[in-house]
This record gives sequence, C-alpha cells and structure tokens, in this order.
Amino acid sequence: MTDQLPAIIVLMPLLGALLSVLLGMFDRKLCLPVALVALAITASSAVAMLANVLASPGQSLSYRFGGWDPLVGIEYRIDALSGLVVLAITAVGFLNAIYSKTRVRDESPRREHYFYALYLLLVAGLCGMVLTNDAFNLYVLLEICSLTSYALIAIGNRRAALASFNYVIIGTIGASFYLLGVGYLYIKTGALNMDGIHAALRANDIADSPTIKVGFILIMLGVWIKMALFPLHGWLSNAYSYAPTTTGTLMAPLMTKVMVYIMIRMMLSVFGTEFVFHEEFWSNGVVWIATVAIIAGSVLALARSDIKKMLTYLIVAEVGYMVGGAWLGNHSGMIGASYHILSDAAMTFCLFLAAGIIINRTGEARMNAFDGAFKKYPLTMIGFTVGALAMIGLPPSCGFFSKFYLISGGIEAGQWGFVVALLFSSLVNAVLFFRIFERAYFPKDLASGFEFGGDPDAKPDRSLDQVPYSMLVPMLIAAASLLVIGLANQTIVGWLNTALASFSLK
Amino acid sequence: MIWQFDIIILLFLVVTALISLRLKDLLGASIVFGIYSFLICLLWAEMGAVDVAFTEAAVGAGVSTVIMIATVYNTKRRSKD
Amino acid sequence: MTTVHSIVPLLAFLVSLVAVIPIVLLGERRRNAREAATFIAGFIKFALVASMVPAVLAGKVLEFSFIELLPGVALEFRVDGLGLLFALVASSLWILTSCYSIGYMRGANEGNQTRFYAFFAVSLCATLGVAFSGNLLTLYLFYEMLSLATYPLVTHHQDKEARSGGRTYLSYLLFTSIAFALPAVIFSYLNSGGNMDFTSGGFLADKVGGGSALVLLLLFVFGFSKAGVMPFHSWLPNAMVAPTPVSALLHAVAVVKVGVFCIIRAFTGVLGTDFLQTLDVASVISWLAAVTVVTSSLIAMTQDNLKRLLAFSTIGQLSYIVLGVSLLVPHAVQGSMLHIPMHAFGKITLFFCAGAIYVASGKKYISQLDGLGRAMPWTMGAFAIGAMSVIGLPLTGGMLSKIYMIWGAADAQQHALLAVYLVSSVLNGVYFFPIVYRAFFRDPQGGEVYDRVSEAPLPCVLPLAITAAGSVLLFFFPGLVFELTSLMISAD
Amino acid sequence: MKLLGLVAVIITGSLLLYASGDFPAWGDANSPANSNQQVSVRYIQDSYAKTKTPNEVTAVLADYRGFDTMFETVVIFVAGIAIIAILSFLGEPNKPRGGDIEEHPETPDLIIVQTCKLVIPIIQLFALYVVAHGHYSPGGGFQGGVMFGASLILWALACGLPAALKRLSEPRALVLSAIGIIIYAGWGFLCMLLGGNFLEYAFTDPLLPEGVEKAHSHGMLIVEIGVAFTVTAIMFVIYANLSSRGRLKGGL
Amino acid sequence: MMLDHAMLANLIEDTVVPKINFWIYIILMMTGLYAMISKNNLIKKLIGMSIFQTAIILFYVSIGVKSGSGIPILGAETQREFHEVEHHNHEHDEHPEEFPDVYAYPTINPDDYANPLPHVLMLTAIVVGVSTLGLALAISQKIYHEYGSIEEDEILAQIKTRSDNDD
Repeated sequence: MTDQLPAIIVLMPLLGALLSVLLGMFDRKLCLPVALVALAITASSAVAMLANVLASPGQSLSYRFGGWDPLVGIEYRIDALSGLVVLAITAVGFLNAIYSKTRVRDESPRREHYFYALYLLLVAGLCGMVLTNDAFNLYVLLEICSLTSYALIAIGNRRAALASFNYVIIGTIGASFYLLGVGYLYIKTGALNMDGIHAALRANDIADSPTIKVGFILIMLGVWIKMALFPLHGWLSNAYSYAPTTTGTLMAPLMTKVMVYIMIRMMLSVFGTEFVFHEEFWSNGVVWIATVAIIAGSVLALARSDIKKMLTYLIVAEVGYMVGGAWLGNHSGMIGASYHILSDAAMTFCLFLAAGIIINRTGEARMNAFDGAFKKYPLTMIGFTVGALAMIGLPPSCGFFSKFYLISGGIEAGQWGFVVALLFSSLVNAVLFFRIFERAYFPKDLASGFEFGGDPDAKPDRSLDQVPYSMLVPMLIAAASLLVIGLANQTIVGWLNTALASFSLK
Repeated sequence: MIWQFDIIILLFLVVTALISLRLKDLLGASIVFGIYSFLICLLWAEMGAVDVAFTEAAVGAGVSTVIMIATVYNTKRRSKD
Repeated sequence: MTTVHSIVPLLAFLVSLVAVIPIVLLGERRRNAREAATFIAGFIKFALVASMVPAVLAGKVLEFSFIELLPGVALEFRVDGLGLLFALVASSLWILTSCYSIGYMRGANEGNQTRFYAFFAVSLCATLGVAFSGNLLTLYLFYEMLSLATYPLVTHHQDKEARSGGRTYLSYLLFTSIAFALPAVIFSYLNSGGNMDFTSGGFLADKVGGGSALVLLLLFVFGFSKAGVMPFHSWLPNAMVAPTPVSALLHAVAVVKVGVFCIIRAFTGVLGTDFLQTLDVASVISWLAAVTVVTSSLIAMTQDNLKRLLAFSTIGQLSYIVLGVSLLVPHAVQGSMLHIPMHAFGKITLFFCAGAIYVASGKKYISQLDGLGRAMPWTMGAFAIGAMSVIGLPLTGGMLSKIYMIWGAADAQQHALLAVYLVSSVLNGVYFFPIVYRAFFRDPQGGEVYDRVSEAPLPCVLPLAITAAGSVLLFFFPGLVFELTSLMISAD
Repeated sequence: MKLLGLVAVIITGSLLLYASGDFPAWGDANSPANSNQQVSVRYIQDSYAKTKTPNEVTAVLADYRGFDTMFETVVIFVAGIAIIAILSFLGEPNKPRGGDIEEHPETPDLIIVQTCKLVIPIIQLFALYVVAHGHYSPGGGFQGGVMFGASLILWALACGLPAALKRLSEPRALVLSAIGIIIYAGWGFLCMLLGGNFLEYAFTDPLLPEGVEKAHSHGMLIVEIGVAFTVTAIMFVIYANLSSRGRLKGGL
Repeated sequence: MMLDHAMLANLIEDTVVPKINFWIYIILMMTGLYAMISKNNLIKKLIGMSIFQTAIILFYVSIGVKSGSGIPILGAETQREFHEVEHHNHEHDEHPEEFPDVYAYPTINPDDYANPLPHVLMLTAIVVGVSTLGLALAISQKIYHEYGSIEEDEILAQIKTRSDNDD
C-alpha cells in the first residue's frame, strides 16, 4: 500500500472535509477530531512517503492516476524537495488545527464544520500542487486553494470581506495568467505533463519562439501575483491580517512558500535552466526586483505599528529572498531558496502563532500588546523570541543557514545588491524585533520587568492557565523545529542536492 | 467550423461584452451578460466543442446569470459606472 | 603539535550554562544558595580550564567537535595557547567578580538580581565558547551569543537611560556583526574551499589576493566591533550605564577582550601573519588602531565621570592590542596576546575601585574624589596599582606586554607607531595620575570630612585587592602567560 | 486606478499580440497541439478501443483525466460550502435560518405554477438522460447536474424559495453533494483496494465481468452520476443562499 | 460581381480567419482585465472577471479546432466497424480453427475529429469560473451588508472615516 501514499496524502484531507461537513450537521464538536485524525494520517503518510523517496533509486517516485501513461493521464512526481515541502505543509496543517481549537469556536461560531472542511481542502490543494507533475492539474488544485482561502478569509471580521474580495480579483488574474501560460505551452508543444512539455521544448527546439517566451512570462506573472512579489503584493497584507486568526496562521506560512516552490518547479523541470537563465539581462532583472522587494518589505514592515501587518510585510521581504535566490541561477542560490522555503515556513508559522496568542490574550493588535509580555506569558514570549531571532538570522537557527546559502549564492553570482539587501533586511528585522523585546522584557515599570523565579513579593506566574495548551504547545513545537531544521541543515541540504542535481545548475 | 459564422459571432461577442460593461443598470448588465454567454455557447458549438457548448449554455447562460441577478436584487441595481 | 580529542573543553563551556538552572530555580527567595551556586560553578569552571594547562603546555591541542553545521565546518572546540590563556583569565576573574557583585548588588540593593546572575553565567559561557572555538563559524556563533546574553545586563536598570544605552549597545554590536562580520565569514568560507579551522598559518593563506585580504581585514576589524576600534567604539561608553560588576567583567574583560581575541584570530588563524607580511596591507589596520589609541586617550583626559574615563581608556588599550597584532612581527603579536591578561587585571581593578567608591561614598565624578584616599586607603591603593599597570609602569604586568609591543614596533621598523605607543602611555599617565593625586594628597573640598565614609563592604574590597595583587604578581611571575603565548608564536 | 488598469492592459495586450503572430493558423490540423502523436491523436485513436466510449470528451474527462474532474467537482463543493459559510447568519448570528413560509405573503401566480409543474418534470427527465447518455452524445454529469439544479431553481423562482427548500432542504442538499463526491472518490478507492492505482477502472472488472474496456465505461458512468449529484445540490444551494442573503427566506 | 465576392471571401479566409480568434480573445481578455482593475462597482468587476475567463476559454477552444473536422464523438459507422472486429476476434478466441486470423482495430484518422483535450480542460475551467463567480457574489453581498454599498470608493471612504485600520 505504500506506493499509494501520494494519492492518500491528497485524498485523506478530502475525505476528512466531507466527513466534517456531514458530521458537523449533527454535532459540531466532532469536526475538530475528524480534522485532526485526517491531518495526522496525512502527516504520517507524508513522513513515510519522504522515507520512500529517499530510499528509492534516484530519489524520485512517480504515481499515475488511473494507471495511464503520464502523457495522457495525470502523474504525480515526488522528489526530495517536494517530499519535504509536503511534509512541512502537513505538519503545519496538523499543528495549526490543534491551535485552532478555541479560536475557531470563538471567531466563527456555528460554522466550525464549514471552516474545517475548507481548511482541510486547502491543505489537500496545497499538497496536490506540490506533488502534481501535470501543468493543468496544478491549475485545478491552485483554484481549490484559492477558493478555500477566499472563503476562509471572508469568514473573518467586517474588514475581511473587502480584503477577500480584492484577493478574489487579484487571485483570479493570477490564476488565469497561469492558465493562459499553460495554454501557450500547449499550443506549441501539445503536452500538459511537465516532463512532456520539457521534452517537447527540447525536441522541437522551439525554446526561443515568442509563444514560449510569452508563456513563460505569463506563468511567472501568475505565480508572482499569487506569491505577492513586491510590486504585486498589495492584496497580501490586508488579506492575512484581517483573516480569522487560524486562517492567517495557516496561510501565511504556506501559500507564498508553495507558490515559490511552484515557481522553482516551473523554472527547473518545465522550462529548464538553459532556457530560464540564458538571457543574463532578464534573470539579473528579476534578482533586482527581488532585491527591491526585500528592501521595500522590510521598510514597510518597519513602518507598521500593527503586529500582524508588520509580520505580513516581513513575508513580502522573505518572498524576495526566495525569488532572488532562485533566480541567481547558481546551485547554492537554488539550495538557499529551497531550504528557505522550509525554514521560512517554520519561522512565519512560529511568529504568527505566538503573535496570535499575545493578540488574543491582550485583545490589543498593536505593539503595546507586548508591554511586559514576558512576565505574563513567559513561554509564549520565549517561542516568539526564538522565531524572531531566526528571522533576524542568528545561528544556529534555520534562518541563519538559509541566509548563509543565499548570501554565498549572491556572492558567487556577483549580485552584490542582493547580498546587501539580505544583510539590510536582517538588520531591519533586528531593529523591529528588539523594539518588541524591549517592551516585552524591559518595560518602563520595573515591577513587570522580567525576572526569573520572581522576587518574593511578586505574584506567582499564572501564564500557563492563561494560555490554553492547545495554543501553547503547537507554538513551542514550531519554535523547537526552528532549531532542529537549523542544526539538521546538513542532512536536508544533502537531500536537496540530490533533488537539484539533475538540473544543470552552475 | 464555418468561418463566416465564426466572425459574425465574434464581433457580436465584443459588442455585448462592451455593452454589459457600459450599462449603468446592473440588472440590464447581467442580462446582456447572459446574452454574451449564449453567444459564446453558439461559438463553441460552431467550433465543434459540443460538450463545452452544452456546459456553457447550462452554466454560463443559465446559472451564472441567475445568481448574478439574484445578487443585484439583494444589493443595488444602479451602478455609478 | 599533536591534536587530542577531549571532552573537557565542552564541559568547561557547559558548566556555567548548567549553572543557570539552579540560579533560576533558587531565585531571589534563597539568594544565598543562588550565589553559592554561582561560586561553585565558577570554581568548577576554573578547575576544568586549569586542568587543560599541562596538556597544552606539552604542546598538545585539545579538540572536541560535534554537529556539522556546513559542509566541512562543524561546531568545534579547539584549545590552543591563546584560547586557554583567555579562558583562564575570564574564568578566574568570573569568580572574583561574582564575589564583588554580591557585595555591590546587595550594597546598592539592585532589583532583578536573579536575572543578573543568570545572564552573567550565560555570558561567561559564551566567552569560553569564543575562547575555545576551533573555526570561524563557531567563533561567530558564540560572538553573537555573547552580544545577546549581555544585552539584559546592560539594560539591567530598565530606566530610560539604561534602555537607550542598551539600544546603542545592541544596535552597534548586531549591526557591525551582521553587516561586516557575517559577509567576511561567508567570503572566507567560499574562498577557503569548505574548511574554516584556524590553522597556525591561517586557512586563507595564499588563497586570496591582496585587495580582498585588505577588505577581509577591514570587515573583521569593524565587524568584531566589541574591540571598539573607532569609529565603532561609542557603544562602550554608553554601555557604562550597566551595574559596575557588569562593566567590570564584561566591558573590561569578557566582551571587549572577545572583540580583540576575534581580531587576533582573524590575523593569526584566518589569514596568517606570514601571509599578511607578504601582502603588506595590514599597515592600514595599524594606522586605524593608532588613531584610535591617541584619540581615545585625548577624549579620556576630558572626562570627569570616572566610569566613562575608564571606558575610553579601555578603548585605547584595546587598540594597543589591535595595533600590536597588526604589526605582524612575533614580538608585537606576543605582546598583544600578553596584553589581554595584563590589561584585564589592571582594568578590572580600576572598575572594581570605581564601583567600591560609588557603593561606599556614592561618588561618580573625579572632581569629588579629593582626599578620599585617606577614607578608603585599600581601594585607592589598588586603584593606583591598577593605574600603574594600565599605564605600563614597572612592577606591574602592564609593563611587560607594553615593552613587547614596543619591541615589536621597533622590529617592524615602524617608528611612528612606536612613538604612538610612547605618547599614549604618557597620556595614560596624564589622565590617571591626577586621580591618585587628588585622592591622597588633596584635602576634601569644602572642608567635607569623611567620618561616615569608610571602606566598601568586604566582598567589594577583597576582589579588588586580589586583582591588584594579581597585576603585580603578573610582573614577577609571568612564566605561564609567556609560555602559553609563545606557543602561538612558535607555531607561527 | 483607471490609469493602472490602462497600463496593465496595454502591457499585457502588446505581449499577447506579439505572441499571437507566432501561433499556428486557426483550424490548422497539423498544429503541434492537434498533431501531437503522444497526446491528442492518441486520445482520438485509442479512446474507443480502450474505454468503449464514443464520446471522446467524456472518455478523457472521466477516465484519462478523471483525477482533474474529481477536483473539479470538489471545486463546486467548495464554492457551495464557502457561500454558506460566508452568508449564513449574516447580521443575525443567533436567529435560525430558513423555515417560516409566512415570509412569502403574495401567492405565486397560478399560470406560472401550472406551467412549471408541466415543464419541470420534463427538464428533470432530460437532465437524467443527459447524465446517463453522456457516453454517446454531448453531455454528462456536469451538464445533467446543472440542468437538474436549474429545474429546482426554476421551481424556487416560480413558487418562492421556501417551497423549493421543502423539496430539497439545505442540509439534505449538502448531504447529497457530499455523497456525490464520496461516490466519485469511493470508486477510485475501490480501484485501489482491488490492487490498482486511484481511479484505475480496469481493476473493477471482476465486479461486473464484461471485459476491461467495459469496466472503464462503467466506471465513467458511476463517477458521472457522482458528479451529477454534487452539481445538482450545490447549484441549488448557491442559488438559495445568494437569492436570500443566506437567510433562506423570501428569496426573489 | 460574384467573382468579387469570391475574391473578397478568399482574401478574408487567407488573412483574417487564421488569426481572428486569437485577436478577438485578446480584445475580450483585455476588456475584462481593464474592467477588473478599474471598474468601481463590485458587480461590474465580476462581470469583467467572467469575460476575462471566457476569453481564455475561447483561446483554448480555438486551439483544438481542425478545419473540416467533426465533433469529437465517434460516428455510428466507426463504432460498428469496431464491434465487428471485436466480435470476430472474440469468435477467433472461441474456436481459432474456423477464424484463423486476428483482425486489427480500424485506425481512426485524427483529422476527422476535433481535438478533445482542450474541450475537457475548458469544461473544468467553466466550472471553476462559475464557482469563483458565485463565491465572489456572496462576498459582495456580505460587503453590501457591512457597508451598505457596492461601490469601492464609497466603501473605502467609510473605512477611512471609521479609520479602523492602517494600510
């Protein structure tokens, strides 16, 4: 049955969604357990699948739906990279489901079953997007993700409605551009399977025909709109910050990263490096766009006093990291980008969870929510601190190593602007987060200053019964994962190396 | 494919699309959009895409128009542009 | 030199980290037990470090490496002469400082003392990590760890001044380390071919051209701005808002010495002095350091706040070390290595005295010190000795190191720099001597009589007496120090 | 805003125009897309032999690319529950939804009702025919499902939403749509259990032994029925919610 | 006279016809895009969105057209041939001695049938389109419920006055 894992990973959440709708009609308390079970199965099968992939020769598996030949049917292809990304998706989905226990009940009453159904379908769509090897199947799954996320955002407060509507418009433009780009590939190659398209491009050597070029541009535009690369980032901030807490904590870590993965996939296995990087001018241009994105994201984040908004703009900057790294066109840049997909997912997840707890507990969305926070919520603040230090990029957290690979890629490619931007953004992050630490650890009034053990007259620390375990534990696990990913980066990068070996990168 | 037919429908398509976007009355706009969908359904049929034509007739000209009108009824009928 | 795999460095590193747990658990309620824990940890640490001396003197290098962080670059401890010397100084002074800080913190009844001791232990742990780190990445890791661990200590008081001081402190250190040191580390990694272990010849030797070597040196010197080379020095005076023990240990010994230690590593271990001599680019650094030396001494003369004066004098002394190592000749390098312990003992004595004066009489400014020597003879006596050592007068250890550096300057035919050494020594004298003079030979202003002012509590006076004695002893028995440093030189 | 739109349109439009010069002529039978021996030609030539289904579109839709189609159905399902989740309890989060017909005072026009009573059964019959006959003629699950849903919508238009909701209440509709997807995915799982990959109909041959090709054909029929269930239910749910702002009363 | 018509017809057939679909789809698509971005009324934006999507569908379907081909459904004739072959081969399997030789299936000329793949893809695209439309309409109803307007500028003005956010 292990060879069926790719299908199971996508179908389990789907099944869970159906069950949660059906059972939810009778008793909405059943939804969360159903979702948890489904996601647990999915996550464990993701682990098993990754193990299979690493064990398999060439570290690549293929799954054919309907048993058809990949060219006429639909094929899933899994290598180490996609396996890791799927693992990240399912893990985040599972932890976040635990986290959502109290939030969903409070924020969208009497709609839990719909919420969890959409939630599970979003996870299924994301996994499918990462696994699929068929350009059009990718579009369908992309639309599933988009629809579910529109809905999950729109469930939120009154401001969420407009944000979600704009997201619908922008997202549809993005997805349609992608679809059109696939059409341009199809009209020239007549194939939809990614490998098939690649083979056709090579065989008929039509790589430099206008259609293919425009198709490439369209696909990239679509993906960039979806991942909120800098000039196209307008929708992201509002959509994520007005969404219900758990929606934000699910989408912020995953959506942009998965789109980055799609971009890398398109660049490497559909168009191929010699097509993508053979025009120095253009690839350098994209790196410069990414550079601008990094700087702009950091500066915009600096200008925000709303915590969630600040974090969302950090995402914009991080997207710049990955796009730039991928477009450097050399091996270590690509390694950095793909490793950063994982580490950034973990970092963003950790930060959003911690910020969610603080905001929810203090009922205050601005910076002053953090005043003396350590005294009140020590564990939460520790998690937040770990996440923040990783975001700044201090060793041995994963943030440091992804930055390390990206910078070395930048130096190899001689893209000094990109290198400077990376350093600049980590400095800005330092400023941002130490602004918060100061509030949290050294507030103006000494009494609420942080002090282990507490002075004799201080009242006992009640944070544990203030923050429910269902929110605390996932956050701490996420924080721990940052260090694990960082210390295990040799292993992970080793896998990524084999995954990227087949694409002739400099 | 019958290209004369094709060209005529295509031109009509552009016209209806522009009308439905110009109309200030959203109800009218929705109905014109229904016409647009119906024309496009004819176009599919003419291109031999019978299944697509069938779906477009049912979904595009049918359901889309109906739900759009439903929304117009539940919100505002006049539009500023 | 033979390499031995040993776990002792790791243990010595971990002791103070482990000590945090009892410190935190005991907390303010059982403060005596808490301090006891600190002491025990301090002694164990010192014992462990000392236990490595024979092996190292026998020409061995103790190594311990675990998780591989980057291809070919592991998290690695490697104890050689210089590292061990630094570790010895830091761990021994930790004990004295904890003793001192008990007296100080309780005397000035500060709040949040548990936090203070806990982070103190963490900082020491980071310091030893730097001292023992076997490759550039490990060095950088612990360097950052130290910056973060000392931040709470600097901001200890949490009032407006402390917060702004801490902000300056952290922004300087993080900015320079991320903006300059990190690129330098990555650049060396790329050019080193995946091996960043410090070797006696320097692992980048003959692998980079002159221009990039110069850029690297500048990046390192500015990146490790804990060394306070101008223009990245002004965090140090601002950090003086911290409680005196912090200033004493961290800003006279641990933090700033970590900065120069890193720079010495960059010269000897990364690029290698021999290789640099072939390039002859280091003179740029020498002149930077020289400028810093003179300027800081001049600024120090204008200060009236005692701690600020000491801060600027520290900046000058640090640049001695940078200047010495940048001369690249064996004597100068050895002199700069020697200057680490010598200056450490001298300067910590001065800080202790400043703190003791504050605790006992609440005086912060030099102009208030008239006649204080009679009221607190021990303290001011120790101050005099410390001042002598820092100036480099005979009978104190400071003289030896300074002589070596001057000797090196002579070897290197750099007479201008030699002049810098001499002039700045004179300047040191000029700003230290009046203090001693006021204290002992002037009558108190306005007929103020120190009937109520007496010596500071014993826990304060004892350590400063010991350190003062130490800096004298270093003059008479410098054997160990010499051997350890000459290990490094002979290796070159 | 207008300027931004203009700029975007001009840039994209010029890009597309630039590429369109390179396209093969409209209706060119030898264009790469139409003459790709591995893909489209293979669909045309093999599909009947492999699946016994004359309607190639149905064959490709429900068999070759059946996985796509399943998610297509899921998309509709998502739209349905999403609309409910957004519009339900809009404004009055505590009042129950739907129910009282008193909301609908004016009695529906007699003629219209009678006409609908005549027409609707015919529509529904034809819808079923479309679903079942999708193998041999244009049509299939989607078209039939939409028509069936449209017949319900017509009923709602004629006699008011509550009357239609009495025929198919929202919870029932949701169950129906879920069942539709379960039929689809379940058949795929069945193929898995019988030893094939997901949706590998050939392995369901033992259940109704008429040869592997027929098994494909039957598999398609079953999944088309599943699709029809879901589409029917969701189309009606969408209309019901949108026409009543999620209150499920009054309606148009 | 008639000749002129014929010439005109040929002229059009040679120059316009091969490209007109691809031109018109660009025009429609740009119309939709413009409406999506710069229309102020939410419903208008959505109409633009539908036009945008149908334009892409038009593009895809135009790919699959073959001049002189029929709809992608096998004719009864071909089906019968298939059945005969099949029946014969079946007999052959039963008693090979009477029916020694095995017939091959008749090969279908691909030019007789339109390319089915784009049709399949576009069925999906249409369904996705209507789902998106329904969802967006629901959201705009919610917006109307919250702000009492579906004109973007009015809504933004309300938000400004409430100043319940910063962006």
